[in-house]
Amino acid sequence: MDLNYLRKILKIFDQSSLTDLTIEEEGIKISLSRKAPVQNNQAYTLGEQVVQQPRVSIQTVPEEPLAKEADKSLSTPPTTTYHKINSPIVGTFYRAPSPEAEPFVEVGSHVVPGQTLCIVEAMKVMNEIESDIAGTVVEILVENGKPVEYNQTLMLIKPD
Amino acid sequence: MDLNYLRKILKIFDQSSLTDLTIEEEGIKISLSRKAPVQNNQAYTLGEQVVQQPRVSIQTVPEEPLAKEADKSLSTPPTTTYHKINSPIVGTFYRAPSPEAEPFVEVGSHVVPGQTLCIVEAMKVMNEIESDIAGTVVEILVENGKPVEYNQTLMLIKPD
Amino acid sequence: MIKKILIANRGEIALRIIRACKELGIKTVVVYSEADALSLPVKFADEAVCIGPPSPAKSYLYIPAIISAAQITNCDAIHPGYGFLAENATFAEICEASGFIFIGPKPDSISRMGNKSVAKETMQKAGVPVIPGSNGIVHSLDEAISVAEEIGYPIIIKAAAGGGGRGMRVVHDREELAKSFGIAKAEAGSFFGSPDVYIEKLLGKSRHIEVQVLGDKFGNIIHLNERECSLQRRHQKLIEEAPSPVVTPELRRRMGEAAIAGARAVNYIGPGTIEFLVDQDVNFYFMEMNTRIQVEHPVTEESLCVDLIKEQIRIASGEHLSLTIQEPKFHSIECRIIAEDPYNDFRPSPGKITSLHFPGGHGVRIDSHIYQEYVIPPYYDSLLAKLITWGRSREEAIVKMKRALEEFVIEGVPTTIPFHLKMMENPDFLAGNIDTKYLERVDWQK
Amino acid sequence: MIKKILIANRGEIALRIIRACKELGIKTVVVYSEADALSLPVKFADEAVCIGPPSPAKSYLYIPAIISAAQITNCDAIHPGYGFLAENATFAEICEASGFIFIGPKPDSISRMGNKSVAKETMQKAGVPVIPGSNGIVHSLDEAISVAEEIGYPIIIKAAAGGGGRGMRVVHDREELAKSFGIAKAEAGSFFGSPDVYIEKLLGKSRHIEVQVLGDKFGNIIHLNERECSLQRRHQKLIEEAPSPVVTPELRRRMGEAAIAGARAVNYIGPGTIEFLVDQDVNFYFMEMNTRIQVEHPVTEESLCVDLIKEQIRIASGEHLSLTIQEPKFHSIECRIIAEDPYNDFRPSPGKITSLHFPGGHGVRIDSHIYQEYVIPPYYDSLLAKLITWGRSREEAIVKMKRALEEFVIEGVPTTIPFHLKMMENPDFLAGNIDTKYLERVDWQK
Repeated sequence: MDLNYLRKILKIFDQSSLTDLTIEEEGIKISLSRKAPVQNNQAYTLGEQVVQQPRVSIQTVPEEPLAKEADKSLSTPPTTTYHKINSPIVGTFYRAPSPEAEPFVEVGSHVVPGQTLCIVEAMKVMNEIESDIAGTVVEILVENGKPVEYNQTLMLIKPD
Repeated sequence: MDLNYLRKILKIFDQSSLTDLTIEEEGIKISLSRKAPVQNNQAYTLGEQVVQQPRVSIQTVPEEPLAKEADKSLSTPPTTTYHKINSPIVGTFYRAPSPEAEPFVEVGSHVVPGQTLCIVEAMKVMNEIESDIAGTVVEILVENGKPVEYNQTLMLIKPD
Repeated sequence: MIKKILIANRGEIALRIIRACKELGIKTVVVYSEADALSLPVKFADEAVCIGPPSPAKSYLYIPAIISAAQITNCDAIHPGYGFLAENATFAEICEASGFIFIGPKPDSISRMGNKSVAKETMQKAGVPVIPGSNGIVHSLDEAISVAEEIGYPIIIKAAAGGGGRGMRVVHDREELAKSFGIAKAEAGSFFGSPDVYIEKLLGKSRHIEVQVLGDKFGNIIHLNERECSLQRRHQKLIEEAPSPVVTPELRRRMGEAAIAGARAVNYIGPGTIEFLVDQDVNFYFMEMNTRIQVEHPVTEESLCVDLIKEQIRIASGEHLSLTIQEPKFHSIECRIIAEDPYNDFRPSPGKITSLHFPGGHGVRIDSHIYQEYVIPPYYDSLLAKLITWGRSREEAIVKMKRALEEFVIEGVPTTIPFHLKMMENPDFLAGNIDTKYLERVDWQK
Repeated sequence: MIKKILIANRGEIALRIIRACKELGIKTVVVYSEADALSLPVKFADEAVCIGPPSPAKSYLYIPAIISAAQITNCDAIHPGYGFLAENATFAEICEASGFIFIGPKPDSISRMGNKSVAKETMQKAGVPVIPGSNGIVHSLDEAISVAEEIGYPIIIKAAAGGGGRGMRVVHDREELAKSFGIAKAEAGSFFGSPDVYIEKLLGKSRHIEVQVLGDKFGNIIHLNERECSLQRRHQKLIEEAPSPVVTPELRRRMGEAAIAGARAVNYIGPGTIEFLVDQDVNFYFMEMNTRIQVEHPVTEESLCVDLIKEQIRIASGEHLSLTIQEPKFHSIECRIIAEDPYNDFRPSPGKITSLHFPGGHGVRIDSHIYQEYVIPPYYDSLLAKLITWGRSREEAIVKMKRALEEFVIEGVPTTIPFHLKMMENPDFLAGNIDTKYLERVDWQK
């Protein structure tokens, strides 16, 4: 990856009031996160640690106006609060149990707690990712067969 | 000089509301100066350049409350505005034209513009420092025979 | 040559490996926990993959996540650094089974050196001097007494399954041995799950001197001289140097030959370290072998002007050794700058670095992952920087270290800089009069 | 040995000298203008004396203030660094007359090398090749024509009192010479106060290669090999390396011997540099001698593992040379990181450094006086840092430079880092195909 490019992104992020920013393009994924907007325009502010705001594996998007503001400007849907399904492990994302099979869910599918949503394969182990909520799938964020990181959001579900 | 000591002084200075601080002890002189009080407690703030606030060789202590406040807390006299006599060159400070002679002035002496106040010797040249104001000598800040830096304040004069 | 390496580590060693890879034209992928998302290795690697939460067990020690990360990024090799999984034979095996080159020795070399009594036996068979003691497990008091009389008191009874300074009992005479033997077995049983104990002679004041070895995949093994690591605190090295102030060329040759014999006994590949205890009569005894690159490898690099990590990667790629045995060219010293408060019993002190200035100039090297505003995570070790200097003599390296430490500014957290500054003026250190217990006996602040 | 040195300079070279002094156990006094009150040299020197306002003429060039500062602080020697008063024979004389050791050559050596035509004559007498041309001043057009026919066109008419690339006129044939000669004399008279001109052959594409010499007070003079400095922009060096990629051991020996002969001709003491132009047929010609330490001295240091500033101070203290002539051990490269905008015709850009990260690791050296939050004063030159790398080959030094530049973060002001990064991938640079006009012909951004 072009590091100057990364630096520019970090700079823009730092000068914004965002708390989270994710960019994906051409096989590269950049996720930025911080606790609170910085007060001054320190361009190289790598100081705030994400740990201080641990993201749990499956969580609800917070209701604070700032976070909503940030989400609104960057990702397509949420004007309301969606439930995130995050990957518990780094691996390869599959929407179906086998190449020939039908996907577990599609956008618009209604799901119930315990229902398998997708698979993340790591070291030949197929980890079935189940829903922990009842609702409707509103977005599938990862393409079939693509790599995912730990805690990367895979799907958004609109709770019933 | 013990650099940790210096660091501590810088820190204390940074955390204060002072704009100028001078400490002399055992052959060491430390002068700190800045444009305005810093907002945050950056300990290593060596950033502000004195140049941005050029001190002319002979100047009147500014009337701003902040500067007065600073002066009040550190040097003995000024509750009113005194006129500073600064050294135009680095060298050795002498109060009299020769070791046997009487000092040019004493505290309490009344002086007129053009009157010699002291000598700063540099490279065997005796630079006579003259008053540019009429007034009364209220303090002589340097001991006879001691080294002075460029722009170091030598005397304070209370204008008539 | 290897094309893309996954770095299964963090901190300064991850950055060190990235630098070597860049210079070799190899792509890098660094894995990181959520606590290290804003770290320099993540910033400087070609790719970075988040593998888990801050807890090491769930990230840097979690093998499936690391292997999976290597798979999704199409790496062809995995570098374990030091610590974490570097000396885990199972991990090395899984790497190879999954089709990745493990940049380190063979799993068998790791496991044979990981077990203390197997390691000692292996070395003894290879003709490497070991600390006098029992031949393996001591079963009865009578056997213990006869071993003790043979090697002479004082002795240490050690739990076979113990390690890291735990499970040891010092005995000064026969009477004490009679009292202690049973208790030692009982303790070993309850603490380590096995009542097996063995006996070693207790050495007097002794030094920790280790020999760097390097082997390739064609059976060539050399040594790259010794490192003096006697200045320790609770088994943690604080200052290392190469060469040792007490090792003569003749002793260097003998220790080097012993180290090569030991490495050869386990068909060692890559850089490894054989640690010796050296007593006051300059007898040296095998202590243990570290089957990985070590924190203090830069002092060997600077004393010989070589790059051990690049050499390690070349060897893992199947190249022949490019280095030869040679006397040190320079004297080099490393101070470990750690986020610990030396005035408060070296208490770890994570926090935010509010102000930072690195020293520079001729003969000064910094290996560090910190930056101004960096927040030191509390989950991992607190090494902030390795400050390395070198010169044409030990004296030159020391004065250079002193001036570099004086220039080194870290604010926001206490560090070991004041300790190191004091040591650079300590008459015992200057005279090279240091043993592994020195800091237990002496108050460094005096 | 000298006990206390006054450093009559600022920026990175002042810090460089402080470091050398600390390592030699010598006390330091740095003088500074009001613009440098918050600089690192002021922070790290044992004492600091303010000598004047920001204007160099009233501070760093103001001799009485500097001498007076040395007197009030009881120094016994004065180090001029480079630039400012370093090549001012009068200053060297006043230092000595005032009882201070001037850390540099004798005033006579400085003044003989300072005058261009005297320098050329001196070198020619010493057997050093000089650029073919007239013997001194050319008085008439007839004389000019006969010199030109002898050496061949194109030629340059140079004002004897000119310098630094000014007062020169290129002539391609006899007709042009007839037209230009009178104009050149008139220009010389009006610009430099003297109508004297001399003639030199215009060399084609040529390289700037300089030889480091070093003499002690006992008449011993050695050379420390060459530095390649051809990559320039408007006579400003941007990248230097040692050794030169085009100098063979045989050429090195011949240039070194010529340089020693030249230095011997002026009884040279301390480190100095003889600059040569080397044409495409590898003929070398004396250009000028710099009677001081140079900005680019670190590449010589790292290619030989020596410390020129410490050696300079030892020599000034009356010690014998401790170094010998030897082939380069390593290849070393220096990039000058300057506060100039390479995308805007290298426009100087003072300002505040808002964010800073220095590269580190094996084979990387930084000589710099900047820090995060440092404000670059507009009064002086805009060199921020010298980034130096070295390796076992030129290729290794270059890849190391590339990765170090990638790690180097300076924010707040534009710098030459992007230019250097581009050059490290430039095929001509990689092939060593550079001459002094390269950057005039080629767009570096392509």
